[in-house]
Amino acid sequence: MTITVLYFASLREFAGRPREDMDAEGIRCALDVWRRAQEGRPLPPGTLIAVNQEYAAADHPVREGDEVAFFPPVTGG
Amino acid sequence: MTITVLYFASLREFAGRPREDMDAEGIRCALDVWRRAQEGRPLPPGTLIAVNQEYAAADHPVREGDEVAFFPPVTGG
Amino acid sequence: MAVHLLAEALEPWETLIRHQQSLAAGCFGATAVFVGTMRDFNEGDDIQAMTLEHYPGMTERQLETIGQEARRQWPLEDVLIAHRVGRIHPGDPIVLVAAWSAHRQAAFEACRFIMEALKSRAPFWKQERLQSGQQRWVSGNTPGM
Amino acid sequence: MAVHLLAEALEPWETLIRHQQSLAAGCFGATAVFVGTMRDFNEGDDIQAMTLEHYPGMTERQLETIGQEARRQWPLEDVLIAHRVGRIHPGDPIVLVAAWSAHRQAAFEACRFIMEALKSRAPFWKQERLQSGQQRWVSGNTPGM
Repeated sequence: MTITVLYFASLREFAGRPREDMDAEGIRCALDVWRRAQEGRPLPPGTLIAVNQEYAAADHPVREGDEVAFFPPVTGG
Repeated sequence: MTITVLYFASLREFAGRPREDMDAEGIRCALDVWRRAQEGRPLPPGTLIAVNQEYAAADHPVREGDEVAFFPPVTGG
Repeated sequence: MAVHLLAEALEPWETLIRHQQSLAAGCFGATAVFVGTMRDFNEGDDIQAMTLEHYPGMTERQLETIGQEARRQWPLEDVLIAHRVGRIHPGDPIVLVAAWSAHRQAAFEACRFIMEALKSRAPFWKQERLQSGQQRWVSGNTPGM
Repeated sequence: MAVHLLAEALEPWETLIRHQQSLAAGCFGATAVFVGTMRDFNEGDDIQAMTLEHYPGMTERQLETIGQEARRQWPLEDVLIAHRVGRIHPGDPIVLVAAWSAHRQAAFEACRFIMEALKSRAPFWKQERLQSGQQRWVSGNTPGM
């Protein structure tokens, strides 16, 4: 089992890809996911995080099978 | 020239008529109109007054040619 | 700005669509609309029908004034007010208020302002006919704010 | 309650009429509606087109949650939320929110609450294409309250 990582809007452009799968080994929280996927690049200010499609803080626990998404402030409506 | 007096809704029922014409002689304000037309019966509490289709106080001046209306609180919308 | 008093059925959405076609698309970002509809109950009683009385001349002037006040207070592209008069039945639309603006805050606030001003100042009176056949004047509005 | 995400044209008034037909006439006295429409200008620039991106799954869940929150907070007969996704052009409707209640205060407040919550929490992102051909992400919403 792996972790699914999603990027939306300007974060997708920042990441250079819309999604990726990641081995859950050594991952404890959402910020760990970002750091490994983005090789240590800092989270752009204002980035929102969702774990399994619910808003979550950077230290929200993440385990295998989870879906973790990173995206900029929302601008719908 | 006379004064036109109008009554609406429950005030029309109270007055027993929808409208009447009144000689302007001796009339100074809206309350004078009511008193003469209604032969001294007191204004029902909450009665609204309009002179020439604008809201007015009981002591608003009235002269010949004016239209004076009496009606209860409004309940539209 | 348009103000309509209707002795015939008010079709709020058709009226709205027709009016909106006169506006340049792309100029407004926000449309706020309120429609008031006759309910089949009031103060615990079943209502059969209602008669909406108004003061011809003054009612139109008050609605115009209220619309102009809203346009002075908020940056609006347009305002539409339509109100029924005469005999109506449960489910019939009574009032339509629409405000168009570039921004939602102005549209929302203007629409609500117009409704509250209309309720407190526009000379309309409702007489209800109960299921029992009894008739009564509606004595006041429920608070809206 | 209904939530729609539409990749095709949103026809707000038709959607509203169709939905309202499912409600019992006479049960609601107040309908408050907001429609957001794409403008042809933003931050001083002429806009040619816009792409609305969303997060499939999470967006629907957020809209459902917002609608349920409104229903817990106000006595509502029903709620309707519809939002476009994909490519749109100036004048195209983006969002429709409608709230039905026995009383206007609940309808007005719920409609506005839903719009503000949607703007701040529902995962949608707008990318504008300017007349110059340049593309840019819209960076934030104008305040609505």
